[in-house]
Amino acid sequence: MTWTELGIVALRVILTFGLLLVVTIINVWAERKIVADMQSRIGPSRAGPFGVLQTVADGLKLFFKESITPRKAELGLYTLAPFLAVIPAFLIFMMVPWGAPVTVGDEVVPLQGADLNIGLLFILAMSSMAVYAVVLAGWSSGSKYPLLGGVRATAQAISYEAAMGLAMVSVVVFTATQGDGGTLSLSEIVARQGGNWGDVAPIFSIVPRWNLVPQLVAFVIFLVAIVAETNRAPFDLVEAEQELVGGYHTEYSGMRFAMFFLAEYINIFSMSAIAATLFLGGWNGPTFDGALPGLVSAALPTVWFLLKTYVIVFIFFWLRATLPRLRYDQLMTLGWKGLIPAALAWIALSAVIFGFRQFGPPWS
Amino acid sequence: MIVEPGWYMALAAALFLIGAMGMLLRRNALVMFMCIELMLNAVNLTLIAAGRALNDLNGQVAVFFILVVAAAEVVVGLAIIVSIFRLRATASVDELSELKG
Amino acid sequence: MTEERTWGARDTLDLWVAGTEEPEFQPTDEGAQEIGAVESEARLREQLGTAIGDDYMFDDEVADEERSIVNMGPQHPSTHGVLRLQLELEGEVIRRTRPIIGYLHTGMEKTAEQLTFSQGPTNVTRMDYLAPLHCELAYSLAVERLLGIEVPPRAQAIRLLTTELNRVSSHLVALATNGMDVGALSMMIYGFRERESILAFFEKTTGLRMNHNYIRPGGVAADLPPGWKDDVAAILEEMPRRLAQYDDLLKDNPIWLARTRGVGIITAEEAVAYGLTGPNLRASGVDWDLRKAFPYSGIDQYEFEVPLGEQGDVYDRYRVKVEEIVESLKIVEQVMDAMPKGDWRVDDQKITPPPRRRIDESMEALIHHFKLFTEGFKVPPGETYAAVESPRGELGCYLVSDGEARPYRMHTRAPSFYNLQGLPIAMADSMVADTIATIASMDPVMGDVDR
Amino acid sequence: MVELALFALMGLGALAGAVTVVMARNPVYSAMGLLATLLSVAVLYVVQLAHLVAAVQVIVYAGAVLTLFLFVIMLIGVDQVVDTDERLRYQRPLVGGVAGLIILFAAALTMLGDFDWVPPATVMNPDATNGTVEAVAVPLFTDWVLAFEATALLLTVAAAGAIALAAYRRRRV
Amino acid sequence: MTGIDESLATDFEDVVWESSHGQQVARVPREQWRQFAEAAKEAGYEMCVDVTAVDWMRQRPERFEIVASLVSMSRQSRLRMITTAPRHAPEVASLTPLWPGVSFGEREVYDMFGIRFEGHPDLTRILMPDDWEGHPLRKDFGAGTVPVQFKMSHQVR
Amino acid sequence: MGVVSDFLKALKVTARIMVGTMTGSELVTTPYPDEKRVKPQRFHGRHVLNRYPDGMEKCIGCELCAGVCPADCIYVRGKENDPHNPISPGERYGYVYEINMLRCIFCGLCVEACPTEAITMTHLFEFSTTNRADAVYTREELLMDREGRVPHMFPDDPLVDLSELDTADGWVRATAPSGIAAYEGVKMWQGTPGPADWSPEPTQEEIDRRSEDG
Repeated sequence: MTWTELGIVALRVILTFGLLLVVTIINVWAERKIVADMQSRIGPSRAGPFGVLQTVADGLKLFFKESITPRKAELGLYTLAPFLAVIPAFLIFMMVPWGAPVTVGDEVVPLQGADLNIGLLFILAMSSMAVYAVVLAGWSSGSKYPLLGGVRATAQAISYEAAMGLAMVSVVVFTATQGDGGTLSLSEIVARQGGNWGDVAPIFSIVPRWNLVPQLVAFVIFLVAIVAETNRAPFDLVEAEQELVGGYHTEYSGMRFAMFFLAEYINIFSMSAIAATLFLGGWNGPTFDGALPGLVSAALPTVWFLLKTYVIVFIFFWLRATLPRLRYDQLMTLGWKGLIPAALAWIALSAVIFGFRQFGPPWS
Repeated sequence: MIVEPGWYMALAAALFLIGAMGMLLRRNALVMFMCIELMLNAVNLTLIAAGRALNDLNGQVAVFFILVVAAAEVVVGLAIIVSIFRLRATASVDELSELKG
Repeated sequence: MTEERTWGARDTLDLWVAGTEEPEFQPTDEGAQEIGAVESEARLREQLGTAIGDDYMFDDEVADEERSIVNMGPQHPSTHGVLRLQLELEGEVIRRTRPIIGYLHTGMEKTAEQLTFSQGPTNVTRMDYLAPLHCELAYSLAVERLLGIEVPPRAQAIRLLTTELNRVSSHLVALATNGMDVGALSMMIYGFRERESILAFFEKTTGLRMNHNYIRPGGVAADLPPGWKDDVAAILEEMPRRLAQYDDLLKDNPIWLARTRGVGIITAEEAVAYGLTGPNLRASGVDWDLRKAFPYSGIDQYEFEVPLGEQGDVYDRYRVKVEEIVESLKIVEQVMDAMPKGDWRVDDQKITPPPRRRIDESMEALIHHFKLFTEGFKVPPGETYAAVESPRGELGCYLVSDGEARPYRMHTRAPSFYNLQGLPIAMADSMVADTIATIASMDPVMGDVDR
Repeated sequence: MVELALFALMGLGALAGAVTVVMARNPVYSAMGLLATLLSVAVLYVVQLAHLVAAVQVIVYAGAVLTLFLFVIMLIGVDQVVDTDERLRYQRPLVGGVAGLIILFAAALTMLGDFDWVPPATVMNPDATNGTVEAVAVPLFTDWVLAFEATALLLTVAAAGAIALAAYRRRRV
Repeated sequence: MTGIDESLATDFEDVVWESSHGQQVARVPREQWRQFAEAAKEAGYEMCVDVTAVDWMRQRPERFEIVASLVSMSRQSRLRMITTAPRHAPEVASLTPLWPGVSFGEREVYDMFGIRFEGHPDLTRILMPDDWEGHPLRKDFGAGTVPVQFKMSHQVR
Repeated sequence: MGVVSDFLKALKVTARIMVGTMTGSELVTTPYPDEKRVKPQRFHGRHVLNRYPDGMEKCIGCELCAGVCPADCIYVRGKENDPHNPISPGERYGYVYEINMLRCIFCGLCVEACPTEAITMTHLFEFSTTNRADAVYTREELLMDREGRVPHMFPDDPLVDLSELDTADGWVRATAPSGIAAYEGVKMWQGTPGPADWSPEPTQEEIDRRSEDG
């Protein structure tokens, strides 16, 4: 590994990290603004133009506030939990290709934190790590309501991660039919979604070749699962303000609370980015090479990626502003009796269909 | 410097030893369960290391099976612990020595 | 006080206590109330009650090992104020609930004995802070009944107009908080948004958004402001559109239905036995509305329906409130169209202050003015009970006068206070998360409960 | 070099975690120790190119199994229970003695004897194909398909059994 | 007097019937308090909406009056029943066996007046703290005053 | 599919309101300190002591306001006027006049009670102080100056909008029962504090017309 390569790797990681931070700051503001708009309010308007800097102001405030430690807290895990929340959140996004590979000199730099051949599995692994933060925070606070939140989190995370993984599997099954062999690498999955569906029927040539089209059911399952996985309304039982006062982060304040908050919004963005990558074709989109200046064309894939991601992020906000919260048993019922069977059935169905298309009927 | 497979074996042995000691020393059923997981992990590590050294993927396949069986075992075991706890409000195996419901 | 003080450098003057003297020492009734350190068990029992319980854990020794006790409130975000509930849980299921109240007790019944009848509305309006006009109305009706006077038709119409609008605003808060407690954040803001238009009208009419001191013995404090018809018409026009939005948002929403249907059921028999009134009673299917049964302020002149629920669950209570908003708006529309002309206070010099200009002209008027505002008007001895249908149920005022200018005893039959007894029944054997939905749907106002 | 550093670091982490599992008085800390061990071992798998197994280790073991442990610990509230009383009085010294003997034996075997733990392979597969999903999947679904189906059945039965156990409520006398 | 009340009037001869500003009031002897309530419930007063009390100090021979408001939904009528309790150890029969909903009302009366209700399942303080001494709505319980702060009041007389 | 359409119905509500808010038609809140809402005429704000158009104080120190106050928050002491240099037209004037704003419940009874309309309520409502002493308003803070402006306790407070006082109105109209023929068209109240003319009390016909016009 030469120094150049090392530099490129470092640059990729730093770029991804920076993008995530900027986007998260905007996300917090955007949620407040969008939810405010949905509620006939103005929302943040005083820090910076349109209140864009509200997140920064809040972050600074939280940074300078005292971090209160409850007397009954288990100090070690209590301190550790916020970090456990943030680290997996960052690592998940490292897997997401957020732009077309850029050629600098003779080096091809993929705009992605890391391109693992088990990318999807890594995402699943990290999102299953994220639950520890919630559980440990709830347990170590030494108080009843956070503990209830923590207990709820364990069950919720296990159930909905299964659904999320199964929805991913059907995408992988489908992707395997789109190229040479199966793959778990996100960059490869994105690459296979370029072009359009013109080869199925000429009339479909205007429809981009996104996995969304053949995998609509998986997309819906995945969407529901990621909303639950990020503990967002209507699945925010873990921090249900009305029941559990704030759930696992009730006893947290100051910077530690800010880290939980940050992790939640990073997770929203990463999960939306993964959904956009798996189903909406990632950074694929017209770049108008030649028609536009080279730099603009090079930046356009990132713009497409962000646009697609924000559509899904908006759905997160929209749901939060609209829907009531599910009850714990209803959440479990939906997960185990609704989503997981549906996902399994869909995998079976799509596996059979694509098997037919790929290998022909078994009797031939 | 390449790490010899023996080093992995030694590490696995140490893990297994610790797990076995914990199994014998602790009385909390949950912790004993975790010690079993430790020992299984030690075995897994030897399998992977041996498979790597012998260039045989079957080692990884075996680990895969062990993982699944361990998961099944944990599911049943924890269910048993929960139902015992409901009756006796203790997780100490000493208290559960009688086979009375 | 002659020297001029500059604004920038003001001295800090000594604060002094004035206007009130040390309360006179009142010997208690034959020492019956004092309690010493060494007292017999019987005396302690008399003083403290039959069950001398620890305030924090009333029943530490729970019979069942699997039960645990969770203390919810008084500082819980969704117990609607300072309500405290002791929940006896079996896993996630509530087996027993004990509401513990009194955290907002301000002794308003005692205060009422210190205030004159004309000052009284300032006191009672602070009880049910979501429906202050109903409290004022009940008090005023009781005083008027003791006085034996009838208020002018315009005053009656104004009272109905404002109280029915108040019912709408109160129900809107109930819907909003019910929505929020189940997690529908926007419902919270929507409900308060529509309430705001009504409060703006109240502010225009009474000068205050709540705690109005507007309905008084003998009429109302002031005529409706110029342009009131436009405001009321605007409210009447806007509300149906907004109610349709609520219906779209919640009525058929599967999550909302799952959270509210079959949750917190109170049957009709239980509701009657436990003295529940208002929407909580009607949600159980009992057709009982004081506006129909014992009409007050001429409400029997107007057409309206009494909406009923079916099984008395959270959903029914929510629906009944929505329907009642519609019915109240119907009444408001009729009152607005048929608003009679004339005086808005009873033309009785002994009760109503004289016209302002007359103070300068007539010595008699000046004396009346002074007497009314210093010692108030005297009410003949007697006792009476006047009840109105507040947004939460039967709001009664039991008033005893001994012929002085202050009530001898004023008791308020607070609907929330009695409705709260339905909470343990509604919550028995339900999930923890349903607690919130149930409390919100019972719509207790802690100011009304504790008074 | 990188491999050695990782081995040292992760090996120490695994050992520390394992010791925590055994020594911690609080089961939650035991679980955290187990988590440390699992993650360290997962990294060691990656070092040995067993990517799929590493991922599955994290997803299944750390993500599901250990979460289940935590769930049970919190659910039945044993996190405050400390096992101090000892019925078999000689057990602890005995265990220590035996463990010491084993360590001595192993050390002696390694130091004195010329014992080859694992004979190195003569031909190595290229790294690129070793341990990837396809590479593991092919034997799994061909040579071992029967065992695979059997474990699937086992898992189903275990899940059903667990549900039956949890749902079973003894009628109270 | 409505029809349902007539049967009550004949059964209970000691009950004094009054009309207070057009409202039915039955002054019931303390011994018959429970029986009268039972008869009233039988007669159609399904609901007891309120229980309260009045402290008459020395103005009346029996110091306390206990007031219960009954409502008949079927007949759309109200009945107020009033009984008295003596100065020392005031106690009347509880109405909770008939209407569980008066539990809070009786607890409030107990809390505020110190009147005990025989047969109430949980007669504890409800609004005041458990360790509060005295019963605030009794007339001999002084109304506390909060001193109001002013600046100049000490400079003039 | 009924479930999906039910969800969509709910989502449509929020989406429509979002569009409405962005275009301004549904927006109901205002950025408060920058933009103050117009308060109705009868708004119960902080009190002010008025003067006659010739600069004399209206308060005669009769203590009716203190007597009627249900919260006991007014403290008044009257004093004999110096005959050569009278402060109020009557015999006495309000020598000490203090209102403890922490106690005040803004019921408006003092305004109704005042026989000379000396005390009225304005539209000022920003009272926050950092200590309890500042919440006790004395005669200096209450008494308007000869130009008709009300002194504010914190004139350097950037949030204070003194121009609000121009629209200040009293609650006093409340006590005057119109509709009595003898008082129609008589000027009852001046509408704004300061040396201005009283506007006449509306006639019943005018009130009816206004209420019918809406």
